Amino acid sequence: SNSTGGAGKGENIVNIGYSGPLSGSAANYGKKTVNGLSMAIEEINKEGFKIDGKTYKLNLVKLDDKYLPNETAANGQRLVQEHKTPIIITPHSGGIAALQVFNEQQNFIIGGYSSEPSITEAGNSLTIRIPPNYEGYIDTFINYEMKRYGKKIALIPPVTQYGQDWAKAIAPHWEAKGGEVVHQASVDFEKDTDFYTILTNALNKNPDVLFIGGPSESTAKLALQAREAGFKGGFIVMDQAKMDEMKKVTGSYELLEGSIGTMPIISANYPGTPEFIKKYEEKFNINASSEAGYLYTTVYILVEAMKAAKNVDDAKVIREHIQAGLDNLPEDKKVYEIPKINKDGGFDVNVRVGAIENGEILPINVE
Amino acid sequence: MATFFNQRNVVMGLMVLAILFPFITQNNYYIYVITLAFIWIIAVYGLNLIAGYTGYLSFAHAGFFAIGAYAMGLLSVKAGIGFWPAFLLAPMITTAIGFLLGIIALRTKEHFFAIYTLCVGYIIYLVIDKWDRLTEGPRGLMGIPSPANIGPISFSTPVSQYYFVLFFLLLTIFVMFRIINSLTGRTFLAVRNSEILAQTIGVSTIRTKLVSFVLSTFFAGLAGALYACFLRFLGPQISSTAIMFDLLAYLIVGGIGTLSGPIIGTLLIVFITQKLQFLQEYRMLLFGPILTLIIIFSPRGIAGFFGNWKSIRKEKRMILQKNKKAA
Amino acid sequence: MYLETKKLTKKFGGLLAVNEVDFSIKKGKINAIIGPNGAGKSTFFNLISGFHPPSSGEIIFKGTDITKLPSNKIATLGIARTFQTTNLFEGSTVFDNVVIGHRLRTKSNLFDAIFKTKRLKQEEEKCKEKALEVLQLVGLAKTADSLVSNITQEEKKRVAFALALATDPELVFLDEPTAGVNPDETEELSLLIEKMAGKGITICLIEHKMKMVMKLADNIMVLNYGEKIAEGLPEEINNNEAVIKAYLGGSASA
Amino acid sequence: MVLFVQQLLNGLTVGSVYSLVALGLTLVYGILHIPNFAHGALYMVGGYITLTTMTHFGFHYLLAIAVSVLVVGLLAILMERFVYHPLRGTIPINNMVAAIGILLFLESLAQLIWGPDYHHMPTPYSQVVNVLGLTLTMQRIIIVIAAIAIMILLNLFLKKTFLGRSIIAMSQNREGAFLVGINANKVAMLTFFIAGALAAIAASLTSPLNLVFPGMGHLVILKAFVIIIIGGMGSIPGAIIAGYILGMSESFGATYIANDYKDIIAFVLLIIILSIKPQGLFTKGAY
Amino acid sequence: MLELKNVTVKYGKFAAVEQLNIRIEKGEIVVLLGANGAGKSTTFRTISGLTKPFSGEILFGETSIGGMSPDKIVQLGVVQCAEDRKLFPQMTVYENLIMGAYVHRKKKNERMKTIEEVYHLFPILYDKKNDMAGSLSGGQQQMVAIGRALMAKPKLMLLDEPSIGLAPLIVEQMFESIQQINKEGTTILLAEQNANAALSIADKGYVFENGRIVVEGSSENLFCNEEVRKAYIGA
Ligand SMILES: Nc1ncnc2c1ncn2[C@@H]1O[C@H](COP(=O)(O)OP(=O)(O)OP(=O)(O)O)[C@@H](O)[C@H]1O
Ligand SMILES: Nc1ncnc2c1ncn2[C@@H]1O[C@H](COP(=O)(O)OP(=O)(O)OP(=O)(O)O)[C@@H](O)[C@H]1O
Ligand SMILES: [Mg+2]
Ligand SMILES: [Mg+2]
Repeated sequence: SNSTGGAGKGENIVNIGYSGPLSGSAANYGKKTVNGLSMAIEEINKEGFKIDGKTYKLNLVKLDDKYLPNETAANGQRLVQEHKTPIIITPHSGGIAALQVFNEQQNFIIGGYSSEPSITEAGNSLTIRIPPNYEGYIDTFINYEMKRYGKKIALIPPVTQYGQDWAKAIAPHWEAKGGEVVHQASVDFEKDTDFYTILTNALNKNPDVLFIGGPSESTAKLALQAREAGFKGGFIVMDQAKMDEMKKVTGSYELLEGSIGTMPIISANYPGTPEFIKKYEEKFNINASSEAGYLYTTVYILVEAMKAAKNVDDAKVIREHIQAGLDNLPEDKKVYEIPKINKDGGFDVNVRVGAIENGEILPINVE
Repeated sequence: MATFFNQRNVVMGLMVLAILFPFITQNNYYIYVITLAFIWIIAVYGLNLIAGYTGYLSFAHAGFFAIGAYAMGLLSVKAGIGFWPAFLLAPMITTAIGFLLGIIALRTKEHFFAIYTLCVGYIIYLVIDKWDRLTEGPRGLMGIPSPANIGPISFSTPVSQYYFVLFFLLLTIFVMFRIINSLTGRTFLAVRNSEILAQTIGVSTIRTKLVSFVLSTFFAGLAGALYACFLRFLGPQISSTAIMFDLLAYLIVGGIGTLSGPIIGTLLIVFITQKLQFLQEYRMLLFGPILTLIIIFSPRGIAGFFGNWKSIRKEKRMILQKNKKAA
Repeated sequence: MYLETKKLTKKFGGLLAVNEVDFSIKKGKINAIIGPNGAGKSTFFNLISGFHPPSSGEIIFKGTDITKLPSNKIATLGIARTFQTTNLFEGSTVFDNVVIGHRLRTKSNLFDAIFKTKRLKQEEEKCKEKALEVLQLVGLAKTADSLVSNITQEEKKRVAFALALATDPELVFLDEPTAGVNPDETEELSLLIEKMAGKGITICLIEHKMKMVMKLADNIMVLNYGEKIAEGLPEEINNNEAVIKAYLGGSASA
Repeated sequence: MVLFVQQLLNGLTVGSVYSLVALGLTLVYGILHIPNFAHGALYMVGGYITLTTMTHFGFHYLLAIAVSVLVVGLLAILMERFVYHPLRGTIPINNMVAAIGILLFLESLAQLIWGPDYHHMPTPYSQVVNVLGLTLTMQRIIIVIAAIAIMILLNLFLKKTFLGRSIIAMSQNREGAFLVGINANKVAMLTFFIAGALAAIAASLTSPLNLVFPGMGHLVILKAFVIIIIGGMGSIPGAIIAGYILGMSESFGATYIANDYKDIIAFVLLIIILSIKPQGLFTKGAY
Repeated sequence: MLELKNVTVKYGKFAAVEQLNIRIEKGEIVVLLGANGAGKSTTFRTISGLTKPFSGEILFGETSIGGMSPDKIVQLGVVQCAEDRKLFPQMTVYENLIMGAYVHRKKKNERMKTIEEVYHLFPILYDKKNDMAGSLSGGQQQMVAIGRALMAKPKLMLLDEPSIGLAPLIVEQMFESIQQINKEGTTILLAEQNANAALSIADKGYVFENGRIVVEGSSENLFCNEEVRKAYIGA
């Protein structure tokens, strides 16, 4: 009863495990990740895929872990023991770390959806990191904003580890290019009721650019209140937030004029994107998000890897064929372009960047 | 029937079951979940001591659990101390902090104490979360060692870890049993029932409360240390109010102020939440009402519910006597 | 002097509940305090038993100053008390209530509890014996297993006595021990009080039942508006104009 | 100086939000001693109802708040009837755990109905007011005024009306309240209705500053509990003042000490207050 | 005015009161005597609706009030001053008294008049009117409890051991006041340990033993009854 994807009896089933926050405060995020997975699996199961003449179908077994690592670990045990999943996808670094304790022993791949570099740096041979590393954005963001608005930046990252790491990475680059970090303070979207206090202090230093980020809607609220308080400069938007989603809160791109961030998936134009967006919005009735896009693609990559490995249950073998999976990925499934998996197990993604100019989102060349 | 189900027999029965459990199932998942539940039970026993037997509801126990866990983690990962010294020191550190805190916190009473400790628990959470140079903050602390070998015995397999934790659980139960049935335990109860009266009959309530509180933080710290070396990863979430609420629910559902309550409550709720996984994102939709209904229909907890049998029988006897007297 | 108060005073806000009272309790005797409602009798007890800190004045017990001691220390010195509104451990049985009364005479601690030392066993035995003994004394041996919440007013009063006695006191303060108890049983409680006195325990009690006070007491103090207005033998008090006017009224019959 | 005054205003706004939530909680926790952790869930439902009434049915903001007040008030009554009423007479911790059950249920229900995502609540009072270098919005001014007005009204209601006093009477001695002719059920339901209504108002006024989402109750509920205790349980001026102390300590702590530690600063301050005054700031009477 | 027919009350399985028959006429003072635990308070609680009768019928005038909710019973004019007072400890004396007039909450003037009467009866309450009821001495609290019951202007007033903890002088005054209240038209049902004083103002009485009535009759008769004298009046 845990399954979605509609695999019938008598078929060869490969279980794909998932443990993530399906309830509680991070449920929104968990839902987006699951959507991407289940959509891909449903598509694949229409035909199934063949290895050595046998037809296989996928079955998603998803369990709730409320964002708690100990629950992820318990779920992991359950998925491996009872469902023999060769891969478990989990969208938070705590859960990934908790699974890494036993994944090599029990032979399953961790599909980690987390930009946190340390999860792959730990040297776990069966962990792959799906989303892109933020390093790819930094120079492009800085050059654009510095040229357009000036040299003073205030950093207001979210309190999450990801936000903190982003801020830590951006500051030296900004200074190396002759800029000045005039203020830094983190915002906690789960606890702060109002952002005026933090903005007052940041704007008191007259920055030209604000670095903001977090969930799109919250980030938008922050930008909106910054404008209320008289801020006229530009925003560097951390890649977690998507400018198209932010627009829903601000009402228009006008208020976000001068923002630079990751290209919203709806404007991204990778080969597989338009098709994905169309199907996604039809199916779930909500806007497509990058989480969903990456995980959708990941399922196809996995299937290709299994095909290349001629194996559906040995995690080690499948892991060895991930690069082949990336190489064989059909063009129309490329919601994102992922040419290679690096030696640590992270996907190297060709990132795209967009900026808002005159109320419109324009693509910016990545340097 | 009623005598068969008395607390002592129930506890004994469960113990035997616990020792045999890995022979009954070979499924690592069950062993994993039960091991984790045992760790919670130890923490719940700590909470039970101060909240159930002494009448002071502490909301800081998830915090103390976290202190024990982080002490274990930091000592072994960052200070490079060996497993056993770290494992010994972790509950000690928790206890020391518990002592310092208890001295001040126990000046407050009832609701004030509850909220005071809520604040303390929250501050512990914030410190773990913000002091990332020490604790690694929200990224979490990785690479905590699992229990070191004792001679030829190694604790690397799930089953051996299960027995490792079970050993400490049994020790906890034993110590609790001894305390509850001693003069010290009676003194705790006296403070719970009426602090004013206890004081007038010469009980040093301040000392009694402090002893109970410090001891309860010891068990929270022990559970935390076990958690750290079992999970081998720590994040600030373990000190959050959500965990505190879980501990509280285990205790209340099982039966606060009873010896078997922590075991029954924890196992029952862990069982229910695992069983409800099929509902995925909507499991709380069912779990919430189940929790509330259990409380409504068994307000003294499951253990209290069975305990009732005994007292009902006793009462019946007394009523008979009374009625006889009346006739 | 056995127990003595010197200019003992308690203020609640602007109210002088007890005002410069000098009183000495006679060892081995039954002392009584009477006075109108709100005269400060209970407050006076509360001061001596360390329940409220006095605003000024001193309390001397057997030569030591106990003015600032907390109530548990005072109990350890051998001073016990009961409350005006009966105050017991409601959820427990009579026996469990009384057992804990002897705790202050025991030394066993956590260590003893965990390792079940000989000392603990001995002391537990001692507490149980003491409980049985005092329950016997107050005539509740048969009621030992009842829950306190299920027994009658009068039985509760007796449990309160037993609890006080279990602390091995040499001086007992009783605040209206027979309020709400019928004449028949009042009589029995008086006997019990005399029995206690007979065992060498010094008694100090507050009562509004004059007949009983007059019969029992060796020495009576009268408080009015926090001040001592008279002290003396029962007959003296009975005939004291001031006392009659402030307190007794026409017929001291109740 | 401008910075100082601006932070004063910011602290005032946040303090008002805290106080608004705390006021509803004061009734059930401070007076009836039911630690209703589900109050945060009522707050959340209040936000959603107002939002849905506005966006789905096109009601005016104020009218939507009125609808929300009714709905959440009724929800609170149901809570009293089906959960707290049967639990009467048991140990208080039971209420707490039952409340956690309700909280989990309502959050999950909200996720089922409205989805897990964030929603933005528009307000007709989003005008920005700039004076002497200070920035304010109408919405913020309304929040501050509402908090103070509701405090005064609630205080008058409890102190000056029979109905209000009967709530307090019930909390102090239930049977005593029966014996003067108070209908216990009605009073309990009324109390919960008011608490629910206050939660709805608080959420509706605050949401335009932030967002509407299933976990929004957590933002403020913990702080609200602390506020009530610091204020001295059941004291309404106490709750307001403690709310402002918390709000101010956050805004000034963030400005003059360290932003990232502002919560710690605020909570440590509260701990210190309780350490010095274990009964809270505004406890009355010796009992 | 009030009639209990075969009323039995149980706590769990234990019958605290069995097959009770009591009849009170308008304008009477009726006293219940009995040892501790005999069932007097239980009877009072049952009349007031705080405890539900197990069987039997309670009539107030024409209305059957057995099992009715307490607030309705108070509205009908049956008001109790309970044994353990049941005050609102953290409300002032004045507020406690005012709450007593809850059923007359619409009539402000009348209320003010009644409160004057109460102050007249217990002058100390006037001095203490702004103090918390919980801070009062035991006897003072008892006065507040009686005063609060009076504030409801009851038709039938139930007084459960009102003299507990009162100084002799006040007890005397109080019995006089009870007579006074009765003269002004309030019927009174009184439970007392102080049988002497109670019988001297009562019209008739019932004697309880172990939850049953063992003797009943006019106060003169009871006063002369040897056994009653011995047990409840003291030799
Ligand atoms: N905690 C307190 N706060 C304020 N006033 C108090 C407090 N305790 C007692 N009082 C006041 O002090 C005075 C003396 O009270 P106390 O209880 O000592 O009287 P009492 O002599 O025992 O009277 P009774 O015979 O009625 O019990 C009373 O006026 C009472 O209101
Ligand atoms: N809540 C209760 N639960 C169980 N038994 C009770 C309860 N209340 C009273 N009883 C029992 O019912 C019997 C009658 O008690 P009740 O209080 O009516 O007596 P009473 O005549 O008023 O005595 P008193 O003079 O002590 O006030 C007693 O045996 C008492 O123990
Ligand atoms: Mg007194
Ligand atoms: Mg009675």
